[in-house]
Amino acid sequence: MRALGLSWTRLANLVPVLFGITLVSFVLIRLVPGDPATQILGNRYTPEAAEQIRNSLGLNDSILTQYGIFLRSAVTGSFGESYQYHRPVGEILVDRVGPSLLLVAVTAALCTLISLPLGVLAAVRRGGALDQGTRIFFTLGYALPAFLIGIVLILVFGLRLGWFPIGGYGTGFGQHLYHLVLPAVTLAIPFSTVLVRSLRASTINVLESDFVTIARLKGISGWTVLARHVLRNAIAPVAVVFGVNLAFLVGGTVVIENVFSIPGMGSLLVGAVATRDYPVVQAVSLVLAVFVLLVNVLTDVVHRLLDPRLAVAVTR
Amino acid sequence: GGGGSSTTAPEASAPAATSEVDTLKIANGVAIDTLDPAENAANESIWLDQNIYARLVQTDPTGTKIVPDLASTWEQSADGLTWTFHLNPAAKFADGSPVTAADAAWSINRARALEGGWGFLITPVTSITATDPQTVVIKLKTKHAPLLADLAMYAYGILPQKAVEADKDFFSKTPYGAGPFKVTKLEPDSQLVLTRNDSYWGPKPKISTVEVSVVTNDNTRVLQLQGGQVDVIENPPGNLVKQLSANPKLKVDLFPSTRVDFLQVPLKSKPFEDVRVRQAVKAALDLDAMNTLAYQGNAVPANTFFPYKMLHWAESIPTPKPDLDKAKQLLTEAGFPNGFKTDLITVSGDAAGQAQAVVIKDDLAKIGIDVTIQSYEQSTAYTNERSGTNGLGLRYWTNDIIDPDEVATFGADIKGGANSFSSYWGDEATSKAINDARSETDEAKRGELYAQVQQTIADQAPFIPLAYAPFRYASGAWVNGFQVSPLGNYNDSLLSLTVGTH
Amino acid sequence: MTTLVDPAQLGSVRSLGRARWLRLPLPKVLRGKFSLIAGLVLLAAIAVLCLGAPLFTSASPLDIDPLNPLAPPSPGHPLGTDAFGRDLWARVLYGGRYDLAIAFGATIVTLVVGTAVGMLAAYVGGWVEAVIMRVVDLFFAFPFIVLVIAIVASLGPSLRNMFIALWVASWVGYARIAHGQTLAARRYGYVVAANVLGYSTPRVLLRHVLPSVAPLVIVFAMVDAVGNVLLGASLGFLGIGVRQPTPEWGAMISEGQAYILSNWQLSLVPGVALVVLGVAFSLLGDGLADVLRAEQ
Amino acid sequence: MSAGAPMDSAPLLGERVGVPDADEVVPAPADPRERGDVLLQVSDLRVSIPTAAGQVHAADGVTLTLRQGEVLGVVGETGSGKSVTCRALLGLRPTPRTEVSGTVAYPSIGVEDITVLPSKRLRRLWGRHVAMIPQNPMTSLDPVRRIGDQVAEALGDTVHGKAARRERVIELLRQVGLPAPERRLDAFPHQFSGGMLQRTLIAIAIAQNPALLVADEPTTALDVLIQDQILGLLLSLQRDLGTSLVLVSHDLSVVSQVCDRVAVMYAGQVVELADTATLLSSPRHPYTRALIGALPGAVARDEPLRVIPGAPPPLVGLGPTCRFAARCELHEEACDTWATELLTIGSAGGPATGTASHQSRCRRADELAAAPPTTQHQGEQR
Amino acid sequence: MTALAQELAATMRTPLLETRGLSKHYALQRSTRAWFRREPGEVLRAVDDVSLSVMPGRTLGVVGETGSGKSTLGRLVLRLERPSGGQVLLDGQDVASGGGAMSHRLRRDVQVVLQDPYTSLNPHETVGTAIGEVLKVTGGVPAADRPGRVAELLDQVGFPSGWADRKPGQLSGGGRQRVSIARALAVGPRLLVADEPVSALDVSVQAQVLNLFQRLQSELGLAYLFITHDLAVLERIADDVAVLYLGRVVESGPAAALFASPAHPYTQALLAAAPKLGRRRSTTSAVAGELPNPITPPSGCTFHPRCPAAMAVCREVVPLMATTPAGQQVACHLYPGSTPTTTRQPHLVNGAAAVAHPTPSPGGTR
Ligand SMILES: Nc1ncnc2c1ncn2[C@@H]1O[C@H](COP(=O)(O)OP(=O)(O)OP(=O)(O)O)[C@@H](O)[C@H]1O
Ligand SMILES: Nc1ncnc2c1ncn2[C@@H]1O[C@H](COP(=O)(O)OP(=O)(O)OP(=O)(O)O)[C@@H](O)[C@H]1O
Ligand SMILES: [Mg+2]
Ligand SMILES: [Mg+2]
Ligand code: NI
Repeated sequence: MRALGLSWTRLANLVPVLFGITLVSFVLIRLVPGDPATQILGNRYTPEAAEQIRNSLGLNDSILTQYGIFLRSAVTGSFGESYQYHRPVGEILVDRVGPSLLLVAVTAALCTLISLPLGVLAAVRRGGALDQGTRIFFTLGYALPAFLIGIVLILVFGLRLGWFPIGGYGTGFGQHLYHLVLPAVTLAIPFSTVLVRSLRASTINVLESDFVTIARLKGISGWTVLARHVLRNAIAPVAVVFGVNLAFLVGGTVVIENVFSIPGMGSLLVGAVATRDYPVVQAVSLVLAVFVLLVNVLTDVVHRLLDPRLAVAVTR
Repeated sequence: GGGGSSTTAPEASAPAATSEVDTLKIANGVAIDTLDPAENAANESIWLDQNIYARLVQTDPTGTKIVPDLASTWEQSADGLTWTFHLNPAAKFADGSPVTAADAAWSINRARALEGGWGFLITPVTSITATDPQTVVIKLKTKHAPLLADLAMYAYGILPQKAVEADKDFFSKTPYGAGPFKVTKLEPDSQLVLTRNDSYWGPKPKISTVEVSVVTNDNTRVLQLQGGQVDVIENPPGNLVKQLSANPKLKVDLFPSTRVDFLQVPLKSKPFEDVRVRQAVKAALDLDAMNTLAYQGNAVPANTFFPYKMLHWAESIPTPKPDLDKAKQLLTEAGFPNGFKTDLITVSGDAAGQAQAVVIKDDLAKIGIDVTIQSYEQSTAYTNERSGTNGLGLRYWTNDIIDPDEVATFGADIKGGANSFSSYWGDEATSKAINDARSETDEAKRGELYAQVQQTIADQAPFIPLAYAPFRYASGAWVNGFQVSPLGNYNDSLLSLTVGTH
Repeated sequence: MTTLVDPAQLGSVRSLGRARWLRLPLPKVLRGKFSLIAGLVLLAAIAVLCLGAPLFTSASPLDIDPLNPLAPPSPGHPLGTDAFGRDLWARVLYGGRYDLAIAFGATIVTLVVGTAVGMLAAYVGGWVEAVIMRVVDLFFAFPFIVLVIAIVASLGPSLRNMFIALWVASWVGYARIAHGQTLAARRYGYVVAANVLGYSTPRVLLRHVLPSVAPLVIVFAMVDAVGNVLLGASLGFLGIGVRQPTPEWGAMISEGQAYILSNWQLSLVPGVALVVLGVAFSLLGDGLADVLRAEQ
Repeated sequence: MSAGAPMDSAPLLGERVGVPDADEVVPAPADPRERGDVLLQVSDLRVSIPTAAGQVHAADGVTLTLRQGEVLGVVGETGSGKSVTCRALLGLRPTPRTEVSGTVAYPSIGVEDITVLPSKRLRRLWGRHVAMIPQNPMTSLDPVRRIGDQVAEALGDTVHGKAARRERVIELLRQVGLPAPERRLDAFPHQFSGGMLQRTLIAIAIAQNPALLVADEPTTALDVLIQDQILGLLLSLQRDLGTSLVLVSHDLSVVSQVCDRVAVMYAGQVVELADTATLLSSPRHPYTRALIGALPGAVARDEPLRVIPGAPPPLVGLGPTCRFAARCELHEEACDTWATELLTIGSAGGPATGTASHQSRCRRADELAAAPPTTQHQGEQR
Repeated sequence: MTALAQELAATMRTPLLETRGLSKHYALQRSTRAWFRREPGEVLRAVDDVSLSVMPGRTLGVVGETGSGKSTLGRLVLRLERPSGGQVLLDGQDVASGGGAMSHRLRRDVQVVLQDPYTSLNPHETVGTAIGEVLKVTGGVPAADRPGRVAELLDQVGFPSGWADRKPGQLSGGGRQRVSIARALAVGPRLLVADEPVSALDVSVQAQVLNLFQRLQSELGLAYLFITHDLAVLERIADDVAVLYLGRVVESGPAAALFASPAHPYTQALLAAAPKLGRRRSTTSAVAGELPNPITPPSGCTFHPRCPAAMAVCREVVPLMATTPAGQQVACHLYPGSTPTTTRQPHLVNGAAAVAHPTPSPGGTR
């Protein structure tokens, strides 16, 4: 724990953030007009039936009471039953967490594969063909809406070439991975633009730093300098960029999950807000928040592992 | 009793060609909400229910009459208040145990007792009891014409009481009933696998497995079909119908439905409380253009608020044609020679509705009414529309039973609970006519009553029916015999359907 | 999506103008500013086309023609018509107005608010800073944009609600940059001196701190503007962009998306427009970064 | 001070310098070194850096000679080109597109001009024959690697075997006065103070016992007590190892304490070069004279310090005439037309030949000998 | 010292500025475990029990190594920082308890000049605007008179007033420092806190600025709290000197006496280590060892681990201020009065033979 530079303080700091997130999402969703009863009743809506449902769901209690009930159930790990799916929310979450998690993981892996060589080489051969090519590709990539990229990828690699499945999630881990290749590429393109840019910038920074000059003056080869001294120093700040942008990556999955019909958390959340499925909204908010926070802690750990200066609080 | 008994057992089907491929893959656009028939709300899930659970009686594939299911015969008492159903002794649940009257009574009572459930349809029922293992008796306090239609509903699917009571997660694991298929895999958000029920007492399906996947994006579904990844998809985008039909490997089927699109009118607000204004709006609308742009001409312009070709649908009522002069004149009479401004509430993401809205905006502009299109997601949209004060709105209705009682009560009976589709329009005569029709067992007399109701709504225009939209399915040419009933069910066709290689 | 950039990295954003083979025979003063010029020219071109739309088309972007939907390009409709028979060229031109409005409107508000909040937090310090920065963390830690998208969907898609979503989503980026820059500026001699001279807090913040906060924030805003337009497009894709029949590009792309298999130009044309706008802002951002860096 | 200026001569990877990779003539090691042999010969070195404002001539006609075992000081104000010049001695240039002309030769190791060597050959010189001690010890070690590894890396292939290398690293660290070196090998740079870091960097520089050490303001970032320690260390190492040392500083006092000879730089040029005592006692360039006079201890407290009016010129577009003219107390009209040259004092008019004892760029250098500084500088006595 | 300053010093017995036992302790973040165990948090004593005074028209020089607390002391005096203990007195009045009027007076009487000439001016304002702004905000000068007054102030610091419309980017380091001084003078202060005002400047420019400081003092009767790490500068400009080590004053007194015969071994080391023009140095150094970690300073006399004259008592007992015969205040056990119990037999621990000597005697006329 301490070796990883984690402290209880760091973890304890997450609690108010989690609390804040649940509170804000709780209040926000209840401020919005619309009514779960409407959704549940559909065609069968009558004012009396709606009132009866609201009563039975506890929606006529004060918002504070409702929040209290939610908190109590969240602590015990039960999130109630979905209005829409008539299933325990926990169960729904279990189904939905996997695809999102895997999608983000595959995307992150892809991003690393794309950004690491591109960013570093673009910086080393600054102004070279690779640098320019990367720039142009990513300037365009950044300005394209992800869903359009997704559709084009499906058309080309799914339908025309038949290399990858056209949407869906498949059965079994291998199939899941196979199904997630195209969506992950779609997400990775805009996300990599950021990583490549910052990796390139940080590599240039490192290349220009004094210690690289000193290392080179030891008479060791350029590749050695790159591998031993440049890489790790260049990656460390990018780990932070990665963490900072993670929430936006998760946001991006909503659209991609839709395009590729992946049963993930993002689409569940949007759907749940639309149907005023409060228990689902609450639970998804909480789980997403925990997820993002954990990954942030993880990027922190990685940053600390990469950068010994952060391992211990330095006071000088 | 009159008309109450139908005697034939299901016809034994000829030993037709077996299916080359024994799996059918269907892609639906909507996730499964639950497979508990009493709680289902999503149509796609309801249509799946029908394959899993048998009911006492069922609707025939044409959607026009009731035929036996678990109950092979039934009779009603002379006063029409006691109904006795005799179960088919061969009926077994998928686990091999027999279907008993106790199971049936318990299942129907369970569904009827559920809050927010379907009990309201059969409020005249006072008790449902199993008098012996093969006999179910239903007692009514008043005569109730739609009773059989109600019992044919998915909600009254018969469940294995012991299994359901023993496992509170019964419906989220691998639920089964006495239908031709049982669930062997359920991932509500992505996949459902139905496997042939070998204990099924009726004719066996030719395919052994149905894989239903959830693919929410319309384009992705079409692409999956084009890529041969699935065999049948629901709701291909309307604009692709022509293109898909041109592909010899694919086909597009349009099945008549009970869907009625209508324009909600806010009667509680200023200009629309005047019937002349409503008539003017109605006269200005070009239903044909709407059909062209929203449904590529595949729908039928609506003449009444009853679903197309439903029992007692008043075919004779003329479909409104645009008459701008009349519309302007009506507006002038009502005191709005220069029109007025109003909102039109639509559901975002509903492509057909958005298209209809664009046409309505255009049509009404011609008589000086300036429409602003507002779109909300469904829950907000309906909440806004329901107050009757927030501008025009686009909504639709689908029937759950083949009897017109449901739509009549919701749409035209101010006392029916739904405020006449939330228009807050009502008149005594119409309410009475609907009530009478419910307990009237003479279908001819009911027909007259319903014709009167439909005419009144057409004249009063508390809302304006726009289109009868069909169910759209696309499938590979290798699929033979996929059929959908007007209520949306395809369970009958799965019994005989075959899948070829492709 | 909207803030896919680490503020801290912006200082090192390099310019496309560095490309040797892209170097134009420009006057010496402009040579290092290729990006800036290219970005400005591109943006100006878009602005002229969109704001002066009536000059470039006589068709109306809204008039439907039920008899002529999905028409191929013709002299009357240079890019053909959409599903309602509306002229695609006219819709792209007029639609750009909304995207420019989003790019500027959404961005300027968050720029001002986010910067003000960030500066205040850093300058006031204490629990005010703690609370504000926790809230900023909150927004960074949680995909609020998802929730906001969903909620805006409920409130009804409209330009106004879209703005709300964008505002909620992207003020934090500015707050973070401004906070960091202000913390740094607080240590600058002239800010310390301003305190010793007894200047009022607003004066110190506006006259002395702001100028050193502004450059990075403005460069970030260029990136953010692209992000905002893209987010707008995504909202459109989810069916909650601006409402029909408004020809906003994102909404057009998502409308056209349904026709991607039959009439791909319906998405492609606004898509290309969006990319061009994005590239213009990217260039502008790069150029500004270069120029501002050179100035320092 | 120009902190963190990129000092990248050859590309890190690949050979993009337009020089063919000359056949590998690996020069014989310089040892045994003969004191007094010419180690380094710099002739008319010009470094010009392209910038937005134009070509910056950071070094402009620098001619120098350094003998084996000699300590040469380079002093000058900020921006006078000290760092650029000194790094050029190692074959480094501030930016890849910097133009370098003139030659930097190491006759004893067979290098005719280090500024045109391909990067592969440069690497063979670095560490083995020439090494650098940087100005800012805090940023000059890789923050993510352990001290021991970084020192070991500098050993090249002089020592083989893990244990032997470790021993050598400890020995080196002990040599530079790092207390308890065996316990510090696993430390990270941030756990070291500035003085300890500078000692480590010195250990890195002397790891392969190079013939030339270039120390670019090695103590500027340090406190006076630590500066004192580091200067003492440098001096003792230089004596023990017989290394030549180029010591750059903006502080004349520091240079005068340590160096045998001093070169005074002004606006990219060496304006005066002499052995230390001569330079301090009879400076032959008005700039040197003014520099000495401006030291805080130069005059009595109640007397104002002698100041040099104005500021150094920017290094862009300067002509051949005297660059100090505008600030010079001896300036006369003739100075504006006379193209300066580094002249040997005494042999009036003749261009300097590197090894001459006292050289100056002033037209009136000889007059200066006659006219002693207006006020005796006081600091010398303290 | 000028006649005017001497007169002022003679007539005014109350110091213009005085600190009494001034301390600033920065609390460092405590780990959660420490917090739970109610362990006291670590404290960094940046400034510890510092008592000093600046007489009107005179210069107090403060010298010390990096991290010795010089800047913190300056910030405390300027009330940019709240002291953890002790008082700052202006004309004998406690600044903290004086309320709004007092802090207003402080802002008028005490101004600042900072080290880094590149950040001490707002790069976006012209020189004229910057100084005009002071005149406008601190009041007193009508708008019409401002340009004239700005020119006057610039003139006073020897800055070409024709350059008033230049921005700091166009100025050299020395020029900027002149403008910083003019800006401080604009409110008419009596004391300037100058934190390393010449450290970043080249000798030639440094000389110009030092001359300016001295001229202004004689012309305006200004007092300086002059912070530097450069003894040569201090020797030139200071009337009195305080030497800081790890936040504490180890020696203080009149500059002449202190430079002539430094009493504290630390001061002696500083003087010995300062490079001197023309003196060839040896390979030995004044003291060994590094500055200790300020969070865990050595016990007793904090200098004892590096002190060539350290004795056993130094490790245990914090020395008190004692007065030397030459008139300095010194906190060192070598001097009677510093050790609370006087009977102890001093014996050496760090191996040096005797009290570190010889003190280099400053030459030249002074
Ligand atoms: N990478 C670079 N790009 C542009 N100009 C540079 C670069 N490096 C140095 N210069 C310029 O070259 C000139 C000489 O710089 P150099 O660093 O050699 O001065 P210096 O004498 O070492 O000064 P200092 O005492 O500040 O270290 C300066 O005018 C500087 O601005
Ligand atoms: N805000 C702060 N929080 C914690 N510690 C601080 C803070 N400011 C200063 N310190 C610490 O206080 C000590 C004194 O710092 P100060 O800046 O006063 O030293 P200084 O003598 O001015 O040094 P320098 O010569 O480097 O300017 C240092 O150890 C420093 O790390
Ligand atoms: Mg330098
Ligand atoms: Mg300081
Ligand atoms: Ni880092």
